[in-house]
Amino acid sequence: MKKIFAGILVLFVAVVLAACSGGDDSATESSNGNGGSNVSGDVIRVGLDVDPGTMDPRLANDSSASRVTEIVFDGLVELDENLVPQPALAESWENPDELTYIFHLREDVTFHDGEPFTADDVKFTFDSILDESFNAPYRSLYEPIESVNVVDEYTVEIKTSEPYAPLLSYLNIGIVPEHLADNADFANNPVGTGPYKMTDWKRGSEIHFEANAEYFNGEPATEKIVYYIIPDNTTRVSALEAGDIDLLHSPVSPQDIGRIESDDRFVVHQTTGLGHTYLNFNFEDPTIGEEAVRVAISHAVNKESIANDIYAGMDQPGKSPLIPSSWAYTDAIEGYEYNPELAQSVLEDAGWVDEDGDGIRERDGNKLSVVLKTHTEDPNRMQAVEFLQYELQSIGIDTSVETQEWPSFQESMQTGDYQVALLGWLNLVDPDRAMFNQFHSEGGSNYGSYSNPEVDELLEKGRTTIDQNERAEIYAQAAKIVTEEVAYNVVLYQGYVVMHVKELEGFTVHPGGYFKSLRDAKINN
Amino acid sequence: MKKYILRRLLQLIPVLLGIAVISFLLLHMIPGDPATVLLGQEATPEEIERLQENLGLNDPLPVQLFNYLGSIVTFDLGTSIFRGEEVSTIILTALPATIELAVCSLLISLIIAVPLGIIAAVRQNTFLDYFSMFFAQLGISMPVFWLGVLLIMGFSVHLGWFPSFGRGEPLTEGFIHLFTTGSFSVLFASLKHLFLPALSLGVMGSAMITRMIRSTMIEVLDMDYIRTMRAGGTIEFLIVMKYAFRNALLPVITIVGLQFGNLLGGAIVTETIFGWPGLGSLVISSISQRDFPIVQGVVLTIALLFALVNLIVDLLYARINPKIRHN
Amino acid sequence: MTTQSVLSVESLTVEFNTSQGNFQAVRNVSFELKEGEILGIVGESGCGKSVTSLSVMGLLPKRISKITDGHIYFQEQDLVKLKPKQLRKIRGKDISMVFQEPMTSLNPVYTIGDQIGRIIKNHEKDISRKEVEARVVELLKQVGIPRPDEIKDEYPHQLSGGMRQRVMIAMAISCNPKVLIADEPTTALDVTIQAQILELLKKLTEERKMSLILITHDLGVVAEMCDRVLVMYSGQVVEKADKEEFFTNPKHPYSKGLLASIPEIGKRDQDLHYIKGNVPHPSKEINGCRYQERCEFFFEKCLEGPKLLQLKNGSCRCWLYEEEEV
Amino acid sequence: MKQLKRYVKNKSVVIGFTIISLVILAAIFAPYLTPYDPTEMDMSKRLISPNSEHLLGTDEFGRDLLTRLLYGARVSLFVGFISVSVAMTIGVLLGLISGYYGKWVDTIIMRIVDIFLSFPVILLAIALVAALGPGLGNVVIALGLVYWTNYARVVRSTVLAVKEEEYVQAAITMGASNLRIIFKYILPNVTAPIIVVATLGLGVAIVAEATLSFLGLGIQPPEPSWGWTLSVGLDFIRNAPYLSVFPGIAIMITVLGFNLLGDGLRDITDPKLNK
Amino acid sequence: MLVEIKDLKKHFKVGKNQYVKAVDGVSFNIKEGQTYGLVGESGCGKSTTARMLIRLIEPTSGSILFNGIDLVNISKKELWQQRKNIQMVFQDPYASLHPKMKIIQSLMEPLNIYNIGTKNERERKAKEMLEIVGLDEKYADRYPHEFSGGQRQRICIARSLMLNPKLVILDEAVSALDVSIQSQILNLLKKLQKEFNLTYLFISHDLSVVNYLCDEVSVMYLGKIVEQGNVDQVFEETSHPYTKSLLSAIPSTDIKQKRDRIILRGDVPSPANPPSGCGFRTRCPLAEDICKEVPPFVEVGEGHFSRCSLIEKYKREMETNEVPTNS
Repeated sequence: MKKIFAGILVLFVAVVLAACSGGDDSATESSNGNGGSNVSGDVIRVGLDVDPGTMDPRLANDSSASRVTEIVFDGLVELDENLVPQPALAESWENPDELTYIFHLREDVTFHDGEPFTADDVKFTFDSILDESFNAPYRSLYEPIESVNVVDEYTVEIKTSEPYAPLLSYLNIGIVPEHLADNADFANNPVGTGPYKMTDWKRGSEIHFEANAEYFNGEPATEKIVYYIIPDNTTRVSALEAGDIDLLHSPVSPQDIGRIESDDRFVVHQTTGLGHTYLNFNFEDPTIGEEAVRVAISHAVNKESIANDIYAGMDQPGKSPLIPSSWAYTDAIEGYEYNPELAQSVLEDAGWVDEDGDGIRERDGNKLSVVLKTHTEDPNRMQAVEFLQYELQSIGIDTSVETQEWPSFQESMQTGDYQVALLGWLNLVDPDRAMFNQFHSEGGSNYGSYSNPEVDELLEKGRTTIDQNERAEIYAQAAKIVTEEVAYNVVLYQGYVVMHVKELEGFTVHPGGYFKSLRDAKINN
Repeated sequence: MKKYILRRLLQLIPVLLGIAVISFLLLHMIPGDPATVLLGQEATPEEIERLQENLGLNDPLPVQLFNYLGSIVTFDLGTSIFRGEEVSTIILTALPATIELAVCSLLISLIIAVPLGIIAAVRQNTFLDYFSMFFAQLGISMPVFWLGVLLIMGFSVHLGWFPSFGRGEPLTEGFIHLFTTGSFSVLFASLKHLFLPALSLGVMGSAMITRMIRSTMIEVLDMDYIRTMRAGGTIEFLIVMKYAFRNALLPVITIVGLQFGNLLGGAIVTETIFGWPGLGSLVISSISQRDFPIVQGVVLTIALLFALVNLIVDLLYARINPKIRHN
Repeated sequence: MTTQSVLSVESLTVEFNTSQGNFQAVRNVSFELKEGEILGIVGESGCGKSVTSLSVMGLLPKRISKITDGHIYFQEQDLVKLKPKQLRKIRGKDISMVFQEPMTSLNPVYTIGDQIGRIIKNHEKDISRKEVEARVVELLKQVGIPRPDEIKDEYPHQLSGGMRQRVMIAMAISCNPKVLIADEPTTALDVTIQAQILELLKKLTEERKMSLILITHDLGVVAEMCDRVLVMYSGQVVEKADKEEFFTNPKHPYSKGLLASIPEIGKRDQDLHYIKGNVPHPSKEINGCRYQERCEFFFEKCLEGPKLLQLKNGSCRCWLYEEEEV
Repeated sequence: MKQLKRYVKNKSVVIGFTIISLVILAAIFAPYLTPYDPTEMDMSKRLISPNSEHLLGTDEFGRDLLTRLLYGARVSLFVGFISVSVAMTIGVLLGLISGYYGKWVDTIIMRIVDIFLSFPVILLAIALVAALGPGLGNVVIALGLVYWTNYARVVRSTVLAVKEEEYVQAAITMGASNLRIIFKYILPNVTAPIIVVATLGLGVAIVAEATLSFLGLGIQPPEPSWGWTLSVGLDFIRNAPYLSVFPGIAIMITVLGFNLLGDGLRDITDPKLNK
Repeated sequence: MLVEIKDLKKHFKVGKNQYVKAVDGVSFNIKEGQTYGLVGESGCGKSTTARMLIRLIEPTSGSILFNGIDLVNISKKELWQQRKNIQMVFQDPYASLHPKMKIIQSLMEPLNIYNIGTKNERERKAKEMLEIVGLDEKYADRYPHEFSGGQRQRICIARSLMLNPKLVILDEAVSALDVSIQSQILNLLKKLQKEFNLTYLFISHDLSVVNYLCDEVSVMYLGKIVEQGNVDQVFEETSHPYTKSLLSAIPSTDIKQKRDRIILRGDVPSPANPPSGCGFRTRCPLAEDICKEVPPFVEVGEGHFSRCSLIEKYKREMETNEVPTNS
């Protein structure tokens, strides 16, 4: 027993010592050494923050899942950098009437297993998303679809129950093969038409992809892609600096941006994203239900400081629910300027006065107190909330902070168990997606029970109007109202950051955070 | 012997059931449910409601608990809500990584603790003693995550000696590679990945073991039978390393068993920092997804592992301690 | 009888430094041990008898004690001045020791054979494993252990207290020592076992021509075993005498008191004699005789420390015998 | 007096005691030791490296880090002392009952201890805080509920030994009631190990709070808890390493203090090491 | 009769269907005002017997009548009342005083428990009792560690007398003391017995002390009484070979009297696995085949009993003190 033990000890010490000194040795094996299991050759190593929950595009719900499905699958369309739908699996489409789309599919496409891609796969994909029992997370986006019909092998017709303007923006969802996708295991072994095939998924640590030589847009530039799961933001950037990965994408700690930018080994891209971060006000709450309080709070939010200091300029100060990347964006809505004096006088006018001199305002013997909520996963939001707590306290509002993990926070939001919450929306490819569910009286995500018939009407109209200019006007009007009534106070327009090694070329940054352009990326040695 | 092991395993049943019940109730007390997470922010309340119904989350809690216990006793850990895979499959994939990490941490703990403890005991109340104990204490005084990040900063980012995250091939693969091809490369790479996380955990564990070795060693060196050996003219080195060490080892072995539990717990944080794909990072991500079957499965697995390690420790204890061996 | 002395202790003084302060546990103790003789050192707890024996062995706890004065001569060497390494060569070989607690004096995780064998190997470097084993078996047989072949592979806990004490004795005599020190070897044992062990010690001393220092608090044991008696009280030697002289005509008041205190079977009707008061702790400073507070013959002179007076039949630390000094 | 001398002679105790005293003094006199307010933000002064004005620099909101740490000592010590009190109360009571009454009571309590012991501690704490919600009070309760088993085990085994002591047996023969024996005869004689476990537990609790903060389940801002300061600081480790190094050191030194103190006390009170 | 013990047994369960018969059918009576001695080597069951008498250990079977009250089948409350009358002094004076209580508090405890007198009265009684056992009342406010063994044993004796008990159990009460102190305590015990009309149950392995103090004696071996009678009968008309060898094993300071010692072979058998028939036969110098049968407990003189099958055969030799040895 003792001898074995001693043997193990000796072996272990020897190996550890060897490993310490032998650093250069194995560096020769992979390009720069260390990250994940050894991979060699023509490869791009990418750092992701979480393990994908699934690899089925219909079920994808987290950023990593999207980043996998984006390179394994193709949609009928692709959204370009201006969010305009461009042909992908559908070569072209037409819009014979307000309720019908007809898509003409590419005929040269095969799935990774060699089976041809046909109209049946398209129908299958959308039928399954619409199937309630399938529990697709974004089912509501497709709900207006009445039917998907196969016209011929390479023609599909989609009919909606009413005019539904945003639909095209949502048709970039990956098409799955009918012959495989019913397998229970499909979510772990995705087979698509995209530029890369998934070859190996080490749960919680690595995902390996191999170029799909048969890709209809031509063979991808790089042979292999590896995604490494590195949950910690700081570690992930460190991994880039240590040469363990070649590319990483938001989320990053804003404070890392400057350093990497000034490091000539790396390139940093920043772009506006498709999301915003906002304060959500609960209209059911007696305190927050009072407009003066909401206005005062809004004037106490120093968006400039949050954007520039906490987010290091990665995000921009926000104004309204319409984001800059969208065609519906307008400068006309100014939002609320940072003006604590004004905030105080607004409260003063509403009768909230500090009578007992404790620094907190009262009215009718009730203290003006507010609980600020956010979730714990995003350190910057936690910092923003901490900052807001101080700002609100300074104008005489007794403010405390409550941070919860995402699922608990989500439940608080859905059950209306909050006063003011800081959170965000992503993937706002269409203004409808940014506003309908959020501000319509019947909207599924109208946590704060905001209700204004005029806004309801505008949002319904915006949805059924096809003309983009007309829609832009409608949404501008709606955004103006909700901003004035302070349903939301949009604090930030989210930005995306991509960092990669200088040698990496061909990766383009997309406001949607898409990884599709990995098919054109290559490391030049 | 067999009877003893069997009895111990039987004793484990109520404990595991207790753990199952407590973890079940605790997890269901946590606000937020898997359906909400699974469907995301844009899902409608009706969709969420429907999914909850499908997942059986709307049944009364006692019914859910009963169903859960029912499946547990048939060795069915259920299916992951998020992955759709069998929980047992998921756990079996992550388990080796955690065991590898825990065992190596334990080895590092011992490598640090055994010499320090012995030196401290033999040179009791001298500078060497204080130094050893101070050094050992440093380890346990640092939050593991802090030490982990510092190690990454120092050894990966600045020195570039060790990888900053992730796991290489399993150690077993490394050994197979070594024995089939004679090449150390795979084993090397695996050990390099293992070193920093194992070190940060091992340093934590070493404090307790060091002081245990020190105090049992001091106690043993004061024993009559050591005096007997001295009276027989035995050289001091042999007295310490042979006649005292094995006796001192006995209580240490028990501590090492408990320490293993701490390591499994510490691994939860360490794995998250180092992106180590074991039970720890699995359970953390599963909690944040409210993937209850996985969390419960991991808790049961860790408890079982802990119990088995302690059973092994007890058997080992019996092997070294003739008093028990003969009863 | 012109027997030589094998061991002679001269004015040994041992100082302790513990949490209870500094004190002399043994004060100026001298005695000689003759070849083949059994010397009894008697005294109550705290009198310094064990410290004396540990000093001879060089086993005083280093951290809290040291010999501040005196010599211990063995074969023309002063053990006090020897380096640890030299001392180690004598320990277990020329001088060895049997301790009080047979239950704790053997290492529970090593076999009997291993532990006895270790002592042999300590002193005979080139001995083969086989020889060691044979010697162990032989030794076990000599100390009266049944089935020595099996017992040598057993562990201490498998043996009774008496058997363990036999093993301890086997260890002590394994290298044919000239001097054996037995420190309360039977105190922890039942009376029937005590008789066995004493018998064994006596037999071995005779057979092997060893000298034995028997440390005990039990005057009965001394009477049964010893040739000469040394009485210690509070760190000092108070009386030295041959056995017959001591038991028939004890000199020192303390010796007298001790002897009278023992209840003897058959003498039950009278009140027991007793010594009043308590044994003073060695750290207690006393001017003059350390027994004065308890002594029934106390007189003024006792306030000056009496020296050890040489009398016709032994010596005694008491002014009462000043005139009898030779 | 002799007792005191023994404590003074033990270097661990002296060093540990000194460290802890300094930390406690710092916590008490925090307002007098620094001219700054721990919550006052000034974005124009954010992330200033240590200098003569801000000895340890400023944090991401321009708050003086030293001030944050001084006030943070209050939070950390509060977490430590209260959670240890909670754990101690539960553990000592159950340990006394378990050890004294034995039989099925003991079996049941020890099984419960087994159950708790088999949970990875941090996981249990995470689950409890997640269930109770983050915040100072809940963190303290959760840590108390997690760490009581140590006390129960230690107390139980000490009780088992003390129960057999002759003075306890004597009390039984004198007709003393169970309660009297438990609280008057046994409890005073198990305090030494309890104090040791509690002292070490204080350190453990402080580290655990930091870990919970790191996992986003700690004490809510703007309370300047060390754990929260440290885990936020780690986000800045590359740009402003002092933001995580100093809180880390604060935790380390304090925990070290408790550990040294506890270790020293154990050495002193352990009868086996004090012959 | 103050105490009547009949067929008292204590069997400890050590394994499945395995019992150690620590006390196996012990019967004796104690007369008021007398000292009753229980003698034997370690493990013979004498202490267990005493502890059953005061109900520190629950008897397996048998009856204990104290003043005619059956202590075995008695309600808790009544037992509590009766305990006042029975007090105990333990062997280890260092362990039997609460280390954190002042002497006066320890002494007052029995009065506190039975709520006797006012605080002042209790204090006065405690101080009186200190004087009675030969300690100055100035010691009252000290702690036990400030006293020597003999002084502590005086305190314990004082404490045992606080409730004016009828019976005091002295469990090896002088064994741990030095000879000069032992004699002081023995004298004290005798004095107190007269003064307070106490009855003692005196447990000891030391025959000479028993001989000195006791009126009646039982000698125990392996859980059974092997010889019983008054002290003269047992020590002078010894009838059991075990008692005989015990007596002969005591080293005597009387160097003139030459004795033939009987040295018993071997060790006391384990009580878990006692020999069949006569428990002593494995060591008995006289053992014959008949000893494999259970020996009767025969009356060899008036109130003098012996458990030996050979009693008739050797009666004559025994009486003449000539024990044949078959070595």
